[in-house]
Amino acid sequence: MNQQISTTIYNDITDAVRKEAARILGDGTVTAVVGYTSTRRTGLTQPLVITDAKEADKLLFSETCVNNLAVYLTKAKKEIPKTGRIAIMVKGCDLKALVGLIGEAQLKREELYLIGLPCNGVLKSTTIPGTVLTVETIAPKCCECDVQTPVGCDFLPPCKPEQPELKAVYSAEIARLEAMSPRERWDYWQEQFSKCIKCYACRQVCPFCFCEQCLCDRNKPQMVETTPRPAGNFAWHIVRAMHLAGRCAGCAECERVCPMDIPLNLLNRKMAKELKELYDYEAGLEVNEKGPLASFNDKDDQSFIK
Amino acid sequence: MTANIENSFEPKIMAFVCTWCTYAGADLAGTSRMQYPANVRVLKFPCTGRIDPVFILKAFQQGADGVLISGCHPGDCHYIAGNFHARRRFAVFRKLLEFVGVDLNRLQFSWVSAAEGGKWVEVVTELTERIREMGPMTEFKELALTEQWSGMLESPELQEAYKQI
Amino acid sequence: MSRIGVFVCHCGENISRTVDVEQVAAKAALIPGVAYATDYKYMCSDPGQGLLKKAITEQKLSHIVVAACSPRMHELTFRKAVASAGLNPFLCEMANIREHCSWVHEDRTEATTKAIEIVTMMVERVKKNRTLDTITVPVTKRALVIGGGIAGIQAALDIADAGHQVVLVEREPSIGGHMAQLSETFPTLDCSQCIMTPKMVDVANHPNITMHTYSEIEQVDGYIGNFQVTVRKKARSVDEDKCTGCGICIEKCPIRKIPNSFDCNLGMRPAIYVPFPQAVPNTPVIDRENCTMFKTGKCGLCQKVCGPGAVDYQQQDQLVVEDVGAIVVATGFDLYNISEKPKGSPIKGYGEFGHGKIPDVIDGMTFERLASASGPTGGKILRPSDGKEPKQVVFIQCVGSRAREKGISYCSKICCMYTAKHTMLYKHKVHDGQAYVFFMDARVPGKSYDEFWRRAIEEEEAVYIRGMVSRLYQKGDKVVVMGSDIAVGVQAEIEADLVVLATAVQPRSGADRLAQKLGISYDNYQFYSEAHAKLRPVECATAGIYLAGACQGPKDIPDSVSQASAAAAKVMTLFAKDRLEREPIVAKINEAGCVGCFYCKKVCAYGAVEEKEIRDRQGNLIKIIAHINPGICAGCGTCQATCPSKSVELNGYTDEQIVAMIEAL
Amino acid sequence: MGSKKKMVISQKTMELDIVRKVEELSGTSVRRCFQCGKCSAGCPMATFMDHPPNRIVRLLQLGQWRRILEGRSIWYCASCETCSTRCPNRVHLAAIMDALRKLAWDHEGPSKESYVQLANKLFLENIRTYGRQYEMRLAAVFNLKSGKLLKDFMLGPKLITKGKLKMFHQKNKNMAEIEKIFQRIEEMRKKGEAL
Amino acid sequence: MSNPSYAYYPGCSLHASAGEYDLSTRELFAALGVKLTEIPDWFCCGATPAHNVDELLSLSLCAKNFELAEQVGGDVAVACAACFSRLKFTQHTLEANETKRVQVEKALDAPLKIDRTVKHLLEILVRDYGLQRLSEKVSRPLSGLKVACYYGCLLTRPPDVPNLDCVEAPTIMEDLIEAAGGTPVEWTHRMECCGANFTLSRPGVVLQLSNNILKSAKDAGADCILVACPLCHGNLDIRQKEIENTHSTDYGLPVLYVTQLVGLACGLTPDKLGLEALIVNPMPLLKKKGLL
Repeated sequence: MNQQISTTIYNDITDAVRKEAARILGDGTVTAVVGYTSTRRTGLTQPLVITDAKEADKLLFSETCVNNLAVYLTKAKKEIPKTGRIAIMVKGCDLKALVGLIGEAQLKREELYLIGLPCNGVLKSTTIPGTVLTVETIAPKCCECDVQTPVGCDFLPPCKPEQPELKAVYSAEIARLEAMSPRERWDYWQEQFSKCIKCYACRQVCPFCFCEQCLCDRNKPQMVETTPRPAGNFAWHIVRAMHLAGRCAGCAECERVCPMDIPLNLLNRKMAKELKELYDYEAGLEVNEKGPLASFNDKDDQSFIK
Repeated sequence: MTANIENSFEPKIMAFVCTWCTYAGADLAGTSRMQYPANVRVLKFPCTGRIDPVFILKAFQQGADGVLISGCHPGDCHYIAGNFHARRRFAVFRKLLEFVGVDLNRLQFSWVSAAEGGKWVEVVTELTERIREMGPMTEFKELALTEQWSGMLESPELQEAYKQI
Repeated sequence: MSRIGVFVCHCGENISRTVDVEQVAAKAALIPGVAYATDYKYMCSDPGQGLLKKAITEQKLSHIVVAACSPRMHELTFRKAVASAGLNPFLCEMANIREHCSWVHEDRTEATTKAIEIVTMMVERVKKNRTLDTITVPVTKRALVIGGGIAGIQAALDIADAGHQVVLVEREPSIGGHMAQLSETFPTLDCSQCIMTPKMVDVANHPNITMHTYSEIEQVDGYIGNFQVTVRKKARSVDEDKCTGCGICIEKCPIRKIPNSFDCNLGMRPAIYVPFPQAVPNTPVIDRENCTMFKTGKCGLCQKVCGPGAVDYQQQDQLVVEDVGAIVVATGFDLYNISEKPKGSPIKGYGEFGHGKIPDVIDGMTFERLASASGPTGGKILRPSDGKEPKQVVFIQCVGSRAREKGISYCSKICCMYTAKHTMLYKHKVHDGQAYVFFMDARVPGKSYDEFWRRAIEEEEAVYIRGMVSRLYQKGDKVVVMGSDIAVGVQAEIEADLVVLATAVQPRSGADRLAQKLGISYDNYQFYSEAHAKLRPVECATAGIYLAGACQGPKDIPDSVSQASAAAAKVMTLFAKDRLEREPIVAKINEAGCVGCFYCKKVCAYGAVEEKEIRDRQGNLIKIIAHINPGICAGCGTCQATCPSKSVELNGYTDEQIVAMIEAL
Repeated sequence: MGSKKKMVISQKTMELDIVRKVEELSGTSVRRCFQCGKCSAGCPMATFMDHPPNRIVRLLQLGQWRRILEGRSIWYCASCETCSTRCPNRVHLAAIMDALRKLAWDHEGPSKESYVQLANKLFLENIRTYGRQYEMRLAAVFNLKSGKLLKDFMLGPKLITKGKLKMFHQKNKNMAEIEKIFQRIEEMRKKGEAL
Repeated sequence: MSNPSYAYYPGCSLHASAGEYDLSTRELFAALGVKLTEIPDWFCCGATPAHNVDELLSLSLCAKNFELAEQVGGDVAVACAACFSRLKFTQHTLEANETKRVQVEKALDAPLKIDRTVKHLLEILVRDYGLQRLSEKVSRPLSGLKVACYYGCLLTRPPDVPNLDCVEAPTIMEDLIEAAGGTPVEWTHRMECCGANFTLSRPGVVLQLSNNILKSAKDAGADCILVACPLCHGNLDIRQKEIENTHSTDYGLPVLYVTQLVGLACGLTPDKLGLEALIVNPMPLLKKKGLL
């Protein structure tokens, strides 16, 4: 039942990453490396930016490396040197975000040095130290992961990731909701959204929420009510899902950081599913000149239009 | 217009239309003196491409019982491709609304050209009748009324904090 | 705080009949921000506008809402009035309580309530209106005329004579269009070519006219005053500059048995040809489908015999970009093709006429070629099957036209007259012959038209039979016509030698494709739509594009010519100005908000979005953001709807204005 | 021949309610017709009719249905549907003819064509009792009732020898069904649920 | 490839005056290996008389037959042009017209089951079975046999009902004959009405109309007429002698059913095709053409 998932490769990866980081910082290929390091509270990890080859040994990779570091290249740039090429440790899911950002002119590929991380999956939650990676504790996004080995990186440790059979949590949940009556779905989401306290952690952590001023903060006109009332919450989450449609590649950070445990990624996955069905589009696979909602085909489905 | 008693329910319908085709089509319906229910309020846009999904949301929140979005037929867009972009945008947005439990029967899309006064009348009448059948759009109205935040107090920290208030 | 003025129009009785205008005004007065509200019988009338101006000055009004007809009707009128009273025209909005209210609802209370709500919406909107300054753009005083038929030629000549440059684009190898195919023209029976060919020559010789024949419109960019039109010059395989038009290549071409479409396939032409002797330009074209050289790579005779060495098998299509300020569309018509069996619905098409399989059943244009002195028979009426002179000729009107079951419910307008003409031409050429006409009713309005039709009957002894034909079938060398005479109330059968069908007038094939390139609208039959059926019959809704001739609806020659001249006049009016005022309904970027994701650029169909670098004082690049060129922006607003941070605003349709209206519900 | 007395036209004399009924039954609008006469031109039976097909529609447009029923045209319509097929306005004239015949049938109107009516009646009666057509019986009874005892007597015997007219038939198993259908329809008509 | 099987609706005439049509149909399809299962206890479709005076009845009868057809699998195969036209029309009308649907459901006192595809034998032979495969089956090509293909009126009508070929210029019969090695003739009365409706009530009319048809066929130099409808056959064959007498001419044009002629081409023997049942004896012609 509670089957354990092997994390042995993570040690090899850690070694490989440290060597590579030391090399590229040493020979000046890059000016900084964005990666993970261990926290004081043992067993957990946090993001880290190093600019000196000596610090390379601080880097590591483990099942607790949940963060999507892409944000450190966009709005959380501060710690990062303005000039020069930046190296970044990316899991397959994070890479998809980067690909998207490049497509949206937020990053330039040539200014990045991608250190790929073969991955067996990360933890659902890192609140309790020492949690072991099992089919139970693994993050739901990893259950439907199709990029355990990121492709197109500048460096990739030669490790072969392997996963046991995992049940597709999101697909199942989406199917369950789709089977409901509109009113049932409505009630379900009302209950979820009503929890929202508008802390905007989801927005903060999302690599695609890079706007300098979010339309949901505007008051002339006020498109979305800002107070944490159900009406406002509903609007916020709809707008958010719509803005991420065709862009979100499912790093599920929003869901992870949500203090109220609102299944935010569910909305994103649903949108992704629809875009796949409607326009056979999948986010993050390749750098796209235009996303699905910035392009069209005169043969597009219009069965819903009278 | 009042939406108080069920039997005398008169739906409020908002129509977001493009100025070149559908607005002109609606004008034609007027000049041809065709008749249709008085429930629809027309908002003129330069092009369906200008119509932001948020407006639909806004309309529902402002108490619309139905929303109609209508523009030029594919290929006839006065701005070359605005309606093509709109088509995708709304194809996706309606799926989202459906997923969060909005009954799509309240949301109608159509192509009505400047020559199709008759079609405009048909679309509006049909939608009005349908929504009259369905009754008022209660969901958003309920939302607007619910005030208190029903956050759960399960985690010990929160419990603690709450006691101290 | 704004001081809004609301002016409710009765429009005579058009509005006040169903809408209680006094009440609307009264209610409007109560809306916060409204300083003055009144109603008047005709707001658009001179006194009405006077009232408006007076109120603006006396009441110190800051914004105006005129509740009257559709903005598409009078927005301009009122904005002008407002401007003349010293207010920015874009602070004036119209509430459409006629087309969208009084005309479409009967119940007075319902209509009134709705009118009030519409007014409220517009008041809330106008509060958010900002003053805008009209954009002025330069006008390229050069016109494009699409189509080299009589309409196109007339328009081109008029504009050129006014001293402006004209580019004339024609799909066929020669200009002239259908009129060049006609024999004689009603109601005067003067020879078509005699009046047409001189005009064609004038075009060729006119210093201000550039001709692109055998060419098609590839792409249209820009806007009124500043169009960039890409023209595809199809490869003629003959160099127009070198060719002297001696015609030796045509003589020598060994392939001679290709049906000549100009002669409705009655005559034959070689593989290198000019469609007809008086063609302009008189430069041959190689029909690559049928040329041995292109099929097998052997022959090359024409090249050998061509003195100036004009024949060029390697010639490619070339794309020419023309900058013009105005476009006249004159693409003309085609005739309904009864030999086609339309796909889909089994009832369409003319199976009962054998889908045109019977050789001696021809259409009107074919008869014109038979009757034309320069035609394949040298003007003798000889029937296609055996070349005999037909003694009994049956003409059938309304074939395709006025038959919604055939997909065409309109009247083709010219058939009654040209059929009458045909009976005369026939009588003049075959004195002992008899012409019969099956018709429903004669639609012959127009100067000395009815007289013409009567003459066909009374003097030229054509027998008109009121009633339609059910079926045609071959019987020996005759075509049996199963008709009826509804006046007598019995069936009428005629064994004819030749049957001529007055087939319907349809827009030129591909009319829809061209319309989509031009961004103009067309009706269900693909006839191009004018901006206003009565008051703007030659303009398109799209500024800077005008209509001439049958592309807008069935027309005879006089009508086409007059509309062509009208269109030309419109173009000259436009060219009378050096700069053109454009509505400032364009998008602009909020530079603070823009993060340079360039979604706006991705969705802009006009390429109006450019990249702009933002640098700090030291000149270090901070960010690259979007910038919109107001000259190019057409104002569709797709960028704004797409922009994630809403850092684009479309003037006149800002989120504030729209949300204000929604919230007014 | 149809009556030649002049038409006095007024809202009263134009009995449009009946015309609407015809339109409902036939599912086609007579107002679409603009009298091009194509129907009459192609009608194989026109020569037998007093009112040519196009005039039938014209008379309906004027609400003069009695003139039609007085005439014999509708009983000469062969239901070949040539008119409907070629009508430029999709006036389904064949269906209108059906409707008119039904009208006459209900009204037991002054029909010049008792023969056709009789034949039809028998035909349906036949279905009601046997579920299928048995030409022999049909013919025999028809001749009996129409008093044309000798009609087709040439054919009869020949056909029998050729086995074309069977004298006896196995009855349809579920005849009850058919009977019920007839009854239910009569019921509906009584209740006015159907025309 | 295996052939689909069909629910066979012969129609009244095939069980009486047109027995040979029934026989030849069964034999031919057996020979082609196409299974026909007769709909048990089918009713008369009401034919022209019913819709002539009582459309509701006509619709109900046809609807009832659809219901009965449910007991047998496959598309509904119809032999008689009149039945074919009625069944198609019923389907079309009841799908389009709500009120009529309700009325008919009342009359049947059962929900409608009318979604079965209705096909005329011609369609089955030409489309489903296919001309290619058919021509392969031809062992005795109808070489030199000039055939006037007679469609009559009902085969492709009413116009607004999707039917088996172009309303005005069908070619399906000609195609079939060519596949069987015969030569279709161009003639003028392919689609004129024979007056079937009046066989009983006004033979005078029938004699006139049918005479035109026979004459036109003769003028076109046809050896025989091909029909796909028992009613047409009734008039052209059974009444031919009578027509000749009244118009004092002599046509002697054998009138054969589609299935008979095709059957012949496929090598079936006259007795299996009920040729002897024809009034105008085809044997001399067939012998002359070496088809026996």
